[in-house]
Amino acid sequence: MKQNEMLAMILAGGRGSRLLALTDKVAKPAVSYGGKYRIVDFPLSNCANSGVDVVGVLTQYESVLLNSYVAKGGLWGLDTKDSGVFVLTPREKADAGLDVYRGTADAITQNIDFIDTYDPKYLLVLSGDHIYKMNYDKMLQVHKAQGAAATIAVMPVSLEEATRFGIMITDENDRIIDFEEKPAHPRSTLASMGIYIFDWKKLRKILVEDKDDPNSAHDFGKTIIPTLLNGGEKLVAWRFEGYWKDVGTIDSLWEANMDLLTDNNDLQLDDPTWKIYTEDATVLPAFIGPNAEVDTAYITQGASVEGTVKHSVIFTGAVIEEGAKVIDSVLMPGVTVKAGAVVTRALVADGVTIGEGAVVGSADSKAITLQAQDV
Amino acid sequence: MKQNEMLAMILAGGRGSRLLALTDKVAKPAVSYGGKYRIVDFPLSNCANSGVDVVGVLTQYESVLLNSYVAKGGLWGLDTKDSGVFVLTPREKADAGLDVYRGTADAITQNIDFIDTYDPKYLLVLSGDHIYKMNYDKMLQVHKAQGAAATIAVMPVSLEEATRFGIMITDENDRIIDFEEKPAHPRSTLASMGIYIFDWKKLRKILVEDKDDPNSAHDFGKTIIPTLLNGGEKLVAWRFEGYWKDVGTIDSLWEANMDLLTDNNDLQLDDPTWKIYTEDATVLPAFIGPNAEVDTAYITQGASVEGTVKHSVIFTGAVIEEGAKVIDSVLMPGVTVKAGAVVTRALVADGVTIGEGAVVGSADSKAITLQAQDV
Amino acid sequence: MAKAFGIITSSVDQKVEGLQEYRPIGAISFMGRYRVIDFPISNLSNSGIINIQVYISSKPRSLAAHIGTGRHYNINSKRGRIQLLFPTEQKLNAVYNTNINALYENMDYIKMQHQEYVVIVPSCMIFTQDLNELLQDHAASGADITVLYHKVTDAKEGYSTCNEIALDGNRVKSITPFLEDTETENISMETYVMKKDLLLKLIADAKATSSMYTLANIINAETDKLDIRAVEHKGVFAPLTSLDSYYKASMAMLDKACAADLFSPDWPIYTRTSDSAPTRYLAGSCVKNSYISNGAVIEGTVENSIIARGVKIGKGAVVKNSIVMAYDTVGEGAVLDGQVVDKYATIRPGTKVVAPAGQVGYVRHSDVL
Amino acid sequence: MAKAFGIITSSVDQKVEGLQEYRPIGAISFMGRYRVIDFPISNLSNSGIINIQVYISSKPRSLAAHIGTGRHYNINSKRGRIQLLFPTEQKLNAVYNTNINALYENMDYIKMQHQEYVVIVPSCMIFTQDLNELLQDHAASGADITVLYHKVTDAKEGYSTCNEIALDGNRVKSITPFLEDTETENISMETYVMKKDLLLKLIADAKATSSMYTLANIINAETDKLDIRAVEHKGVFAPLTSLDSYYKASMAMLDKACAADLFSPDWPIYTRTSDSAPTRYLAGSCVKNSYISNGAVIEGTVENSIIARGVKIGKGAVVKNSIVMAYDTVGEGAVLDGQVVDKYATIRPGTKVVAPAGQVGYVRHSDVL
Repeated sequence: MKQNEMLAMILAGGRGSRLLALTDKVAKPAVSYGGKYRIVDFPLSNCANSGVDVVGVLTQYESVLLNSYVAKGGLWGLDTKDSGVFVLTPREKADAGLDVYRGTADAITQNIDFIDTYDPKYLLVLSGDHIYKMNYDKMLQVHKAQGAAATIAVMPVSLEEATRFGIMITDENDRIIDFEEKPAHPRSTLASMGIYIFDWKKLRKILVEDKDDPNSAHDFGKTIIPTLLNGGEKLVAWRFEGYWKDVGTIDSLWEANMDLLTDNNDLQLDDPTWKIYTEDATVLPAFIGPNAEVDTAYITQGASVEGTVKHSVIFTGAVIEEGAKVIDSVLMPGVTVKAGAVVTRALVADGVTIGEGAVVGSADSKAITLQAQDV
Repeated sequence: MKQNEMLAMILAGGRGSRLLALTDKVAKPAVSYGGKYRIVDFPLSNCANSGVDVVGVLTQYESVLLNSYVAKGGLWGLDTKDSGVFVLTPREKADAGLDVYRGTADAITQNIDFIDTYDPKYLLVLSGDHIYKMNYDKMLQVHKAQGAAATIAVMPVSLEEATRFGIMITDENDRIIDFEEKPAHPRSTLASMGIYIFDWKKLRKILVEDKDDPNSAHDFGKTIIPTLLNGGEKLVAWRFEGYWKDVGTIDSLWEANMDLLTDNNDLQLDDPTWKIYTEDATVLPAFIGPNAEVDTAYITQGASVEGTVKHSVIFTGAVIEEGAKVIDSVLMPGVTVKAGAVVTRALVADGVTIGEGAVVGSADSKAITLQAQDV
Repeated sequence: MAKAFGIITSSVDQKVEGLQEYRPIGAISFMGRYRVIDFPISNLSNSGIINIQVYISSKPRSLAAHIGTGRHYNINSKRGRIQLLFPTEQKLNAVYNTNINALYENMDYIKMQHQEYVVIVPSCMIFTQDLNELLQDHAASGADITVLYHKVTDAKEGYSTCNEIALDGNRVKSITPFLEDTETENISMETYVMKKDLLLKLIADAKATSSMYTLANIINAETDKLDIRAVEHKGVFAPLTSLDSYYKASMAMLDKACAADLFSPDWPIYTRTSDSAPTRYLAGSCVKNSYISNGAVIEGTVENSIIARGVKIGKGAVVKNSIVMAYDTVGEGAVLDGQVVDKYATIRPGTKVVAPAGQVGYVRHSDVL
Repeated sequence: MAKAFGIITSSVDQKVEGLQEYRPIGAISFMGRYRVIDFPISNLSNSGIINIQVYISSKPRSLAAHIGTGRHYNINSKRGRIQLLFPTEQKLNAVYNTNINALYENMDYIKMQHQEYVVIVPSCMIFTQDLNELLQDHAASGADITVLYHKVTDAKEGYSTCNEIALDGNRVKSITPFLEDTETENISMETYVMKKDLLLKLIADAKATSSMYTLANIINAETDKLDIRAVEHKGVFAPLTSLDSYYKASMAMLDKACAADLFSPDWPIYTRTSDSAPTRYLAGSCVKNSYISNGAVIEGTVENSIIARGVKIGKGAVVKNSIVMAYDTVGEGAVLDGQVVDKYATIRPGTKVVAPAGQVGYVRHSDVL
């Protein structure tokens, strides 16, 4: 068995503007989730657990925090002799100036030299902003068995949801025979999860050809997959079952946190055989005070609860003072809720202080309140 | 004692075009030196040995190899909980587009956000292409004792050499009273080594002011040091004694390698109390064949010598076949010298094969021959 | 980096009943998240002393795995080092199992260290201390040895295996076994600063005097010849000399001021992470005045307790005044009060384990009750 | 990642005279750069088996420090693991010091492993083998146990503490102590693949039968009940059973083909780096047919030898047919021939240490001659 048979590239360049103030200062994959994690911990831990040892993280926007975070490969055990997590940003080259990544495929194209140094047989392309657990090695086994040029992870969705996804139309052997981007009238309910395994030689050739095409979107969904399909290459759909969530909006990020409160939630973050690794904070265990009330909560170490917490997720270092109430809410790292304050159906951003007696959010509001400033 | 009281930033962005073909595909700090090292191992090992635990490496040009190399902070032991080596390239920001570093000072300015996350008291600014051993902690002690705004490491040079350096004019307490860039008639022989310790708060203020000045060179020597001097700040010269070499040209790189052949050379790479760390190759010890002749050589593990080596430095994985001769030369990693070939006064670039009977370089040539292609 | 290397001595006289049968005191869990040895190692690391020898007297597996290369303690693996030193021979009589013997067996490794000074700290006492400050003061004072002590006013209990220091000003007159003769005593923290060469001499002298001599014995014997000074320590100080003292030291942390003293943001206590998920508090759970580690699932009631990672507390269970260690399961309706429950234990549904008032119970490792 | 965890057994019967007094065989230096245990660990790691138990029977310090967290073996510290298991009790009689006893004492840690299969390899034999291929073939064959063997045609020497395997096709009829009765023998490589549950049963059965039983004994006892198959190994195979066999295995590497077989680019052998500088060959030095590690300084003559890191060979010194270990100093004009010189030794100027033809001499650790 060869080390580094498959290399992973995580596309982590998005501005994530639908996450509003949360991504003002951090890139979307660095956004906090689930008490102690960052979103990018999921693809990185999946890689480590799947035996994918070299991971490139493609970033360009406000990525100082993301860059220095993922550079600590040891967090995921990815710091052995021949493994590593490498931050790949746009670079100035001998034959080209500095330019942003023009699309998901262009981000890979601009890093062909990096990939070539490892000479992998397969390339795994991932997105940096999905929450899920997946064994990429199982997907690779199917890719190999099928002899595919590309294998795309797909998830069955409802017919209604299918109109919002890239949809794969397959034959009885899971071979992809057609592909539709956000179809008005879906011919299938298999949605692409944006997770691809490519035969690297074939992909490399197409990327090089696509590079100088002025009309190309340089995008996997829009350009590369159609090119492979039209070229008669074998594309295979690999069905995934389990928890998967694109946390692209404040509401979906809040929901994904709330999902952790259901008994035996699908994500099973406490499964010892498939841990999600993250940076450990140097903090005490959670302190629950003498007069605290905690009912249905997900609370991590370093939090201090002396008030009331109901149906909420409390992140590292969050402080809830005596008399404060937090209901149906998500308190990101370092949030303080002062005495008498009430937070309801809200997502409070990192480090924000909710002052004494302040009221944030409301049980009646349909949308989740994002509180990104002290109040 | 506080962790991360002083942060280091290594300026590693240079194109290094005077190193000709050696820097076609790698940035200058990643160029090989001394059998098993890369140039950037020196400032990084100095940091580790001095207790400077967080190092930013500022790169932008052809830096894929350099980036993935320095990202392995564990090579220098800089991968503990609160330490790390971080690659910092130009980034797209919420309020600004993607732009190259416009000067040495601008490279720091563009990364103020990174530095701020550590909130250091002192900033150590280093160059990525010098070969030397230095205890930055000793320099910091002087900086503190003097209460300086900036301390600059200086080295006494000859009057003739002084015309090629930035020269510091000091008073009897080592306080810098004036500064001249490459003076025709030097008033001092204390040359700046391009190694600075700054009071971070003071430097930060000046960088922010300098940022939008359209007439500024955004350079430490040309802009920042004069600004501090003119502002009446206390600048101190710290005298360094020992081996120091800027390996900016093929000749100086060759010379720096040859320096290792002198008995008890100044650099003392085998001093166990100040090791230079580098990536370890998975190779056997050097093999010296039954008919080999080795006379005055510096040979590292993974090399195989079956021919003749005289007064030369042989890097990892270099192969010298029976009957081949290597004299007064430097063979970079993976070079093969086939039977009957003769290499004299040459520097052979990584991976180059010198074919059977080929002749490279000459004992009579004044300049060193750079052989960067198979012959 | 400091001009000293560190030595963490192993515990030999102290007996934390029950817990100690499974691991050395240094490897015992504290606050559900730390191990006792995290305190001396963090003290050294925070003081810039990153070349450390850890003496292990027995059962090294858990301690070796926990310490690893020391990266989580900020110890640079190239420049710094945590060296684990094991006993080279099994002692056929426990009287030979002294800290001096362990040092003597590894004198070669002590000689090899580059640093001029050595800072010696015990593995079985919980406190924080800037050891570099102690080192600087020692070097400036001209003393031969500096020893750290803590003045206690409740000397009746918990110090039975400690040494007490008699002082003349800040000069040490004697270091002798603790006697319950007065309420106020200066308890030795078994923390010494001296030159490496002096330590080597003391080890040799001790061996020549008696095979049973400890470091404290030989230093006490030298008080008339050497300039030995004492520095007083302020703040939390908890020598773990018995199960009772371990329990009290743990419970004291439920006082916020006490916890804030020991766990200051300026003096981080590092430990190895277990990568556990956050803890789930299910509907119907009731938790008051407790520390809860990650990876637990709580459905019952927890009061005045310390819950370690991976603990499951079933519906209707009641845990009071207890320390529940990693991966324990407390079944539905079970009751624990005044207990220290070792790792991997199972309290079956409905079982009641209640200690008499003022006493502490111990439930064995992997036991099922 | 493979569906197996790995067990590296400790050496107990093998005696590499001299060297072994200071460390277990796994910690002995090989080729001036490696340690013997680098081979079994690299075999496991290259095979995708990254959950590994290393049994250490004595003197754990050097082995524990060399192995560390296993990062240099490409073992992911979060997903994979190298667990060092120490003996829990000192054996008062060497007959109890069997590999079965070591496994028995740690049965809890064997039971805990997630993987279905176990691959057992010895720490005292040098060879390379794709163990995942062996595992796949084992699983496909339906056999209970697969054992690896090497056919030797020079069975007169060097295998005295090995076991030989009697075969019927590829079925194992017996595994018994090696007898010098024929020149061609199938030597057991003490490498087994089986299900974890079967191993647990064998350990229990062995303990019930005799406290002196080894793994080979109990497997031999089961040949009529279990389906035990043998797979032949090709390539370099060197069991380290004596100082002589260690010396010969080392010297064999001066043959390029032999070295190329053991050190293939497709099957890297990993080790811990010492961060030594390259070696300096001074004017007047003469080196032929030798392996020279980094950090050495050579001023004299070296022939047919293996020189480890940090060795100093003075002017006019002559080193022939010798293995010179780390940090040795060979003084001016000294002569070594046919010697294995342990670490930190000093050969004083002018000293001649020459072994009789066909014999090997041993110079002790830190000795001065």
